[in-house]
Amino acid sequence: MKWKVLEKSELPALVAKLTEEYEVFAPVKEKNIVSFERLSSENQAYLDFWNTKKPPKDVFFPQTETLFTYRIAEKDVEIVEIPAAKGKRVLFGVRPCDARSFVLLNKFFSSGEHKDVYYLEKRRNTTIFGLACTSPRSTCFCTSLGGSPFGKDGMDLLLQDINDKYLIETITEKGEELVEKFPSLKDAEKADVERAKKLSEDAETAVKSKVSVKDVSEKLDRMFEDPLWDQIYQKCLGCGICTFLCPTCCCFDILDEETVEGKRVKIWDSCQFSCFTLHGSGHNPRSSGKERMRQRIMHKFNYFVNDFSEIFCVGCGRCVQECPVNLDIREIIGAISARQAE
Amino acid sequence: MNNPYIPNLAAIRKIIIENEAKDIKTFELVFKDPEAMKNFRYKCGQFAEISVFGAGECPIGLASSPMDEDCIQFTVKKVGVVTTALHNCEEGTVIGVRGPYGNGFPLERMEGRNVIIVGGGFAFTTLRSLTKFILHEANRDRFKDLTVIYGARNPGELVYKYDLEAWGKRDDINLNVTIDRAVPGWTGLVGFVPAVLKEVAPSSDNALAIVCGPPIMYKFTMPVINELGFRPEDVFLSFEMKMKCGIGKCGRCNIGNKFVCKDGPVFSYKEFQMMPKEY
Amino acid sequence: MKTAEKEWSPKILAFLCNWCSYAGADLAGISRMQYPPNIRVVRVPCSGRVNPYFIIKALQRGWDGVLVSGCHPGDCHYISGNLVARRRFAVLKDLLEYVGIEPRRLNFSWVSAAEGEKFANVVKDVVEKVKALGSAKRLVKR
Amino acid sequence: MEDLENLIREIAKKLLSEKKVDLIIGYEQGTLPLHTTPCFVDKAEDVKKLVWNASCDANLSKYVVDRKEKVGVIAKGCDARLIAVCAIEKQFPRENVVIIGIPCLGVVDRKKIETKLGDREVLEAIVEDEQIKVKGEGFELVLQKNDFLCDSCLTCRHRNSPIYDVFVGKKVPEVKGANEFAEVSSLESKSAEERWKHFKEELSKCIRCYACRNVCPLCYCKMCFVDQTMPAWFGKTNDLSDTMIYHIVRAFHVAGRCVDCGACSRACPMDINLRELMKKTEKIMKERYSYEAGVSLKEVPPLGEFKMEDSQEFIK
Repeated sequence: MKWKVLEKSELPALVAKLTEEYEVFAPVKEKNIVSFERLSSENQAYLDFWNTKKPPKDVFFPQTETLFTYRIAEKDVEIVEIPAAKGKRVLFGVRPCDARSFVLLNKFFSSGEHKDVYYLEKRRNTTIFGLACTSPRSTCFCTSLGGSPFGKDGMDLLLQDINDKYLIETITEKGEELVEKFPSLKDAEKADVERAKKLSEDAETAVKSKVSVKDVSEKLDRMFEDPLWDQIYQKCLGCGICTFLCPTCCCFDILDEETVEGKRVKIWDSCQFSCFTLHGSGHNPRSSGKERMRQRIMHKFNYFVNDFSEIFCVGCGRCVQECPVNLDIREIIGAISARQAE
Repeated sequence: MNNPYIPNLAAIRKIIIENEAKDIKTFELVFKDPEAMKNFRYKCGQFAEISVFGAGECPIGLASSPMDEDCIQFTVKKVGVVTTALHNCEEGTVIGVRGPYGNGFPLERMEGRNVIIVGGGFAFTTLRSLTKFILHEANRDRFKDLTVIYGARNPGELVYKYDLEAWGKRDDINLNVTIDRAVPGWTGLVGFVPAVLKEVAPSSDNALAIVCGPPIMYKFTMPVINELGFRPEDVFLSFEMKMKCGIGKCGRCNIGNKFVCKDGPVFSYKEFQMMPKEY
Repeated sequence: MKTAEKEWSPKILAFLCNWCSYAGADLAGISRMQYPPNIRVVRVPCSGRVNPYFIIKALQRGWDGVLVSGCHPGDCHYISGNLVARRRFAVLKDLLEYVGIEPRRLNFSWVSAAEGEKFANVVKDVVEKVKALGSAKRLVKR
Repeated sequence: MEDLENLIREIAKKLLSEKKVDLIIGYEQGTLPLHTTPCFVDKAEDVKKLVWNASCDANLSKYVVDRKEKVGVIAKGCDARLIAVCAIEKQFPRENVVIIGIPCLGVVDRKKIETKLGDREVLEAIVEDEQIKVKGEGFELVLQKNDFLCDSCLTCRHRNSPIYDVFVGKKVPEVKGANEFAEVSSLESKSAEERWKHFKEELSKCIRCYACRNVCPLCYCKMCFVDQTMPAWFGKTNDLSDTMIYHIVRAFHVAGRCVDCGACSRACPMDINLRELMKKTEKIMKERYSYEAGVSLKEVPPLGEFKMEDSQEFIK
C-alpha cells in the first residue's frame, strides 16, 4: 500500500493525463444530474457531488448492450460476434459504497458454470479509482452493510480529500500501475496519512442511519409466508426506480431488436415489473406487488446471502432517496429484524 | 473466455406435427457445424435456449434421446412470441441453440431400480427423451422395470403417437396411455392420470418416480404417489418458469433461492416441499 | 452527391379505407390518371382501423411520410368510424408536431370512391411536400 | 394546517367506525424530511397516523383502481378529478369510493428546494402555511412556500376538489390570472427543429423505469403497450426513438384525461419535465373540444366520442 499526495490544483491535469491513456469514466454534471460519463473534450469530471444519480454499474452492465448481431439471408443466418472491448478503462470518482457493489457483482457474474463475459471483460480492463466520502448523507447506511465512507473494497485506488490536498492510496497492483504513470507524485507524509485516518473516522461516525442486518437473513428463511408482505407492498407503485438505481441490482432481459440489422440485446429489467415473470401462457407466479416486493427483499437479504455469504445491498441510499412514495427499505429491514424469533 | 450467450446455428431438418390442433410440433435439428453437433452432449431432462432470429429466445426441453446422435429434437407448443415464430419456420430454416442447460433427471440414481414415469399433456417431451433413453438397447439392462403412465385430454392431443405405438409392442415397458374422457374409437384407458396411476399402482419398492405435467396434475398426482409409498427423495418433478438467460444470471426463474434454470428444472419432491409456493 | 440528392424520392405509406379511398385510388388507376409512384398502400377496413401505432411505427421504420385516407364524414361504411378516427388523428398530429415532427409528413384526407382525381391530387401534393422536406430523420430507429 | 389534519382524522374515524368505508387512504409522516407517504388505515384508532401538509404530494387516486373494499380517499383537487376520470371510465363503482375533498394550497416540489440548497442536505423541515423551515448541517433557512410549489400547483384551477362526498375545512380561493399553458405556448412558438432538439435532449435522460407510468392513476392498463409482445409494437431498450415514442404515446393515451397533477414529473428520477408533454394534451383538448378533464362525472373524455362538426382543418 502506497500513499501519494496531490495538490488540489493538480487534479484536472491528472484526469486529463488519464484520458490520454485510458477511456475514463467519471462523474459529470449535466442539468443538475450527476452521472458517470465517458470523459471527452466536451465535458469534465465533477467531484463536488454527494453521489451520482445512477450508480456506476452501467459502465460494466449497460442498460442496453448488444450481445451480437446477425444477418438473415432467406433461411440461413450468420452471427456476427462483438469483439470484447480491449481498451483500458479507468472508472474515476466512485464512492466506496458503489465500489463495494462491484465486489458483489463480480461474485455473481463470475459464479457458476457459465460466466457473464460481457460484464467480466469490461470489469477486468478497468481500474477503479475511488473517491472517499467525507460528508455522508442522512440516507447513507453503508456502515450497516460492511462498508464505510473511506472503504476500499472493490477499488484499485482511493482518492481522499484531506482539506487542503488529496491523498491517493494505492490498493492493488492495478492501482500501482496507474500511479507509476505519474512519477511526479510525491509520497505522502505521515501527518497526511494520519489526517486521512482521522477524517475517515469522522466520516464513519457521520453515518447516522443504521439498520440491523445481523439476523435478517435467518429470519427471512422462515418469513416467506409472513403477513408482513401483505402490508409493506401496498403503497409500492411497481416502478423500476429502486432496482434501476440500485448499484447491485443486475437482473436483465434478452431481446431481439428490430433495426437495419438483427441485434440481440441484453437490457436492464426489474423484478418489480409485472411482466418480469409473466409466462407465455399468461400465468404469472409473482402476480401482485406483494410477491414482487418479497422477491426484491428476499433476493438481497436472503437468497444472495445463501449463495455468496454477503448481503446484496451496499447501503448507498439511492432507493430511499428516489422512491416516489417514500417506501424506505430501511424500514422494511427494521420490520424484519423486529420480528420475534419463534 | 467462453461466451455463453452465442447460440450454435442449427437447421431444421424435419418438422413433425404432433397433435390434431396442430399447435404442437416436433422440430428435428442438425447443427451447421458438425463439431458442435458432436460436442452437444446432454442428459435427459435438460433444456436448451432456442433462438428464432428476429423473435428472440425461449427455453425448450430436449425431446430427443441422448442416444440419437445425428440430430436433436424439441417439441414445441405454440404459445408466445418465439414459439409462434418457430411454428412459422419451414424445414431448412436456420435457428439458434444454446445449451444444454439444467440438471436433468437423476439417471445415476435410477440405475438398478424400477422406474415409474408419469406425464400429462404436452409436458411429456422430456419424459419421452427419458423413456427412449432407457429403452435403448445399450441402456435397457441398467434399469429394472419401466412403467410409463401418460395422459392427454383426448386422443388427438397425444404426442409421439409413433413412439407410443412402437413402445406398445414391446414387453420391456409397462405402457399406460390414457385420455381424460371417453370418445368413440378410443379403446385404451380412460381417466385422469392420478386415477390411472392409482389403478396401475406400481410398487414403490426399489423404485423411483419421475412426474412431469401441468401444476394441476402435480396437485392430484402427488397424494397418490405418497399413498403408493414413495419416499419424497425418490420422486422427481420437472418445473417450468419464465426464463431468459438459462444460466442463472438474468434473475427471474427462481423459486426461493433455487434457480429453475441451473439448479433445476428437475427437483426431488423432498426439495420441492422445502421450496416456497411461488411457481 | 448532387445526383444522389436528385434521385432521392420519398417513400410514403398510405392507409386507405376499403370503402372509399381505396376505391378512389382504384378509380384514379382505371382512369389512367398520373400520380407519383411513391406511395405504398395498406388497405384497411376503415380509417377508424388505423391505430396511431401504425403511424408512429411507420415514422420509426423510416417512412418519409404517412397518408391516411377515409370516407367523407357522414359516409362511413360503419357510420362513425371516420369521426372517431378524426379526433384521434387531430390529437396525434398536434402532439407529434409539438415534439418536432415536421407537420407535412403527416397527411390525412377524405377521398370518396368517386374522387379519383382528388386522390391523384392528394398523392401529388403529399409527395411534393415530403420531397421538399427530404428524407425522414426524426424518430427513425437506426 | 393542524386544523385540517384534525378534521381529516375526525372524518376518517367517523367513516370507519360507522362502517361507511373499510379503509381510509391518506398520508402519514414519511421517513425523510419534506416527505409524506401513502398510508392505509383500517382501524378507527389508527387515524392519528394521518397527516396533512404541503408535502402530501402522492396522488392517492392511484390506489383506488382495482380495490374491492369500500374506501375513503383524502383527495386534493387533482386527486379528486382523477378519481372522477377513472369513475367515468368504470374502473370502480363510484359508490365504492368516498371522496374526502380537501382544500389544497399546493404541494412542495422537493426538486426546487434541492436546487436551491445545492449540496446542503435538509435534515429537518417544518412545513407551514406560508413558510418552509429547513435545517441542515450548519444552516437554517426559512423558505417562502410559494416559491417552491410544484409547477402544476402554480397554475392549478381546482384547489378545492370539484367533486367530493365530504369536504374537509373551508374552501380556499382559486389561483387567479396564471397562464397554465405558458410553457407549452413558448415551446409552440419555436421552430419544429428547436422543439425536436428540446424533446430529444429532455427524453434522452429517460432510463425506462416507468415511474411516470406507474405513478399515474390513468395508467391502469393491465398490460401497457410497451410491454406487449404480440405484437411488440415498440422496443424496450433505452434507444432514443423507442424512448421518445414511449413518452409520446403515453401522452396520447392520457390526452383528455390528464388533469396535470404533476405526479409523473415529480416521480421522474432523471428530472425529466414530463409536464411539458402532458400539458400539451390538455391544451389540445381545450382548444379543439373545449374539454376539461375530471370536473364532471358525466362527460366522456373527448377521445371516447365525437361530434359531426369537429375541427378538421388538417384533413384535405
